[in-house]
Amino acid sequence: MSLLDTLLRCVAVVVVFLTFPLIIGQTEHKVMAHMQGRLGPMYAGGFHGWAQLVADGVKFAQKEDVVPLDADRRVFQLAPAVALLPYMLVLLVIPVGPEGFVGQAVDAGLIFVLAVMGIGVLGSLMAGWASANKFSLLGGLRTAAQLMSYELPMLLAAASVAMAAGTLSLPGILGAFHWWWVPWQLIGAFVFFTAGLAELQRPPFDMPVADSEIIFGAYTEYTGLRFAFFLLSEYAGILVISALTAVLFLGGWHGPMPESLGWLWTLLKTFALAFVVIWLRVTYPRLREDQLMRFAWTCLIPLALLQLAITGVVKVAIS
Amino acid sequence: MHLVYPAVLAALLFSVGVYGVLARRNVVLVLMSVELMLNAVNLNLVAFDAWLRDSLHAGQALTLFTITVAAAEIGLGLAIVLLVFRTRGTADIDRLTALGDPNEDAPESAPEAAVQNDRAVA
Amino acid sequence: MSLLAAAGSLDPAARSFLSPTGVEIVFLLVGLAVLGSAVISVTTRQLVHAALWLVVALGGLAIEFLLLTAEFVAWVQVLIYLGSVVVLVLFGLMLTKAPIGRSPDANSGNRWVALGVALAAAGTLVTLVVDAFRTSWVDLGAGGGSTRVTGEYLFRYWVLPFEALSVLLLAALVGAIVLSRTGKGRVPKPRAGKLRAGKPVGTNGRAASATTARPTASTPPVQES
Amino acid sequence: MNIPGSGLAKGLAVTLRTMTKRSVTAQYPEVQPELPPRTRGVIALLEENCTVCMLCARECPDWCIYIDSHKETLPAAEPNARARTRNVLDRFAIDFSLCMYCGICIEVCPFDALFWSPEFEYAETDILELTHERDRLREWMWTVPPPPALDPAAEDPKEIAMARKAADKLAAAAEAAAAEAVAAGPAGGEPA
Repeated sequence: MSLLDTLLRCVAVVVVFLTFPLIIGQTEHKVMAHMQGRLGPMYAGGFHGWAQLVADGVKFAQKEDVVPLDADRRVFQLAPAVALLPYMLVLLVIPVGPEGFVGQAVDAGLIFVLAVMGIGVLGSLMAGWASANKFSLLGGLRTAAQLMSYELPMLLAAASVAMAAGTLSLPGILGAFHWWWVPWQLIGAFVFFTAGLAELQRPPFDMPVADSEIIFGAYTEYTGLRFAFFLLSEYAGILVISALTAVLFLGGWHGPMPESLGWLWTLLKTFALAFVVIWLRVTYPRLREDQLMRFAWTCLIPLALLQLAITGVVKVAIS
Repeated sequence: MHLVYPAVLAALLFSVGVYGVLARRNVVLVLMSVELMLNAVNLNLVAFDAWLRDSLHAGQALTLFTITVAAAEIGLGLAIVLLVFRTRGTADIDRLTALGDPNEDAPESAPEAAVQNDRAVA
Repeated sequence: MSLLAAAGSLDPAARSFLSPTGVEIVFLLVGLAVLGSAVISVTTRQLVHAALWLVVALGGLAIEFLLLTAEFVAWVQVLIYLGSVVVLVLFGLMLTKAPIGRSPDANSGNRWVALGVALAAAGTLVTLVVDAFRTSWVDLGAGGGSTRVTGEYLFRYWVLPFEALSVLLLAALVGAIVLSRTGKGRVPKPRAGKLRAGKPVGTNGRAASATTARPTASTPPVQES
Repeated sequence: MNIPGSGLAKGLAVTLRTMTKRSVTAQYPEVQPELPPRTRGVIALLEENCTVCMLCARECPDWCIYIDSHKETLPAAEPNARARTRNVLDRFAIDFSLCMYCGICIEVCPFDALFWSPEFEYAETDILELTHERDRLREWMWTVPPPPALDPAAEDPKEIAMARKAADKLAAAAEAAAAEAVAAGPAGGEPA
């Protein structure tokens, strides 16, 4: 792999990282609006407000960067970057199409993805603690508790796929994919996607940022670009979770078309799942904190274990 | 790669961990120092595994086991710390001397005793 | 990992400390960062900063594992240490009310003794290690720690310890749950502030529950944190 | 019957269905609203019909109509006739900060000089500027829609009904006369 090639791949990943979350965000604006009988942004950019998020970015850039007096300055300022960067690293290893259409193939890609996504939590924790605000601290604590609880079912569901494919490499998993994996891993897909939603703190699992009770959780004190970074990390998270679910459970580039168009399938599945994320946000009310924990420990984890058992049985049966 | 580099790094890290365990008063910080020491051991294990080219990969396997044990340890340790904090209102090991012998309850010996307790827990 | 393979195949004549390979330079730089952040982590008086510097140290160690070709171990390190252990530690620090800024009682009085012990340990260990392994050379072959290799040795030769570990984890899980459960009336309510002076520990829980049971008693009710 | 999760699915269906329907948001400044007929927006003045009878100003419950006028003497049209006086409107203003849109002025106007206009974009930044003078009121006259067509099944207006009745009567009388003439003709011829 030459230097130019590496450079190109990195640039491509950065471009994807900077544009796709915006597309998802704009989709959320519009889809949410229409699901509520509204129109959503209509002015910025002319045609149906397509440039709304660009305008938002400009607005964020103009705002004053406020750091509370009692806050821990350095940690406070560093937190958005810690929250944002892991998702970029994860995007690097998600395969889009067959034959090396991936930023960087990692041997233990699945573990890498889950490990690096776990670091993103630190950003919320740092923000929550460093803001010198009790709501932020509560948000940070809730984030930590929620993330610790939902990491387990997510890992178990991912382990089921790894078990089925016999490899941890993401392209390897896709290489071993057959269409009947979708029904086979259906429970796992549900668990993974739901736990992923909870990891992202998306509604209905948005207890840590529940705006009606603890303002905006860990991000309460943030303004301007740093706040924008947190928002961007949320949407990048949607992208990553959707792409991962598509790759692990829906067969990524596999589809009824020539393989050269595989990347189209990946994108299609990713955006369909992103739409589901938005759809769920509009439809369901927020879970209470105890309901949240109970759901993780008494519903998702047993389901994930069941999926593991099913995977094991089928695997033994077909081999 | 020279084996000395990872070995020396591990030795230094371990010493830093020792300092942390001995010098810290907050229980959580002591636990963190224990983690540092465990990691120094892990580094050694991995380095020697690579050096010996062990066909069983005992070093890496043991590293994985150590990491798992460390995770279990920190979970239990923090549960204990939180319980202590809830009942006693402090996470300061110099003041958790209730199990010590009252005749020897000199302030200098307190941290070591608590560290001993902590080790036993870990 | 082609770089590592190249490093492993260097001939012995080039193995001088004065002409380090690329991997060694990276290892040294990352090692310095790890050591520095570890030192800050055990000396800083700001509790949460200590945990965050620990993150840097542990993350650096993951990179060191990568350089030593233990790829799987490195990712597990990131997953478990950075993703869970440090988050738990931060969680614990927040729950025990870590303040922003310096806490005066982070270090105990025997810092100098501790420093002495640590320096002595460092001196002894480093002398020993340098003396023993001065000429040892690690041949870093690629794939020594890939997932396939890891899986093979873990489930071919180390199955029994692996299973034993699962029992240990289960025990730890149960233990943590038992410890953090607040039974009805048995475990006293959380309270902040100072120790109750002159009260033996054994009766502490009972005393607290007695006060919560009879709020009209002469002892003031327990303050909630 | 009650499958677990059916409620969740139902919720998803509701939002999806709403998404496929037209949204109810009005794009107001770009797209003008479709107002129903007889919308009460502002009151428009057809100056030419106004005779300064002052009825509207007097009937207005909150006295928001200001009228100034003077008399003009018209020279006599014919040599023997008297010179006539005529009221000339100098000022006709409605203070829309007071107006409560009751429409009494429009009802009482005997000469059809006041109309409801559907115009509603007359907001001002100063409350004093809400007193609109007659040129503005005259401009609004152009926005007044034609009166809605009568219901085909409705009764005729009174004038028309009365006129028709009179006409019918006349016609009937003429017919009767004609019939009488016809009847009298042969009768008169016989004796002759």
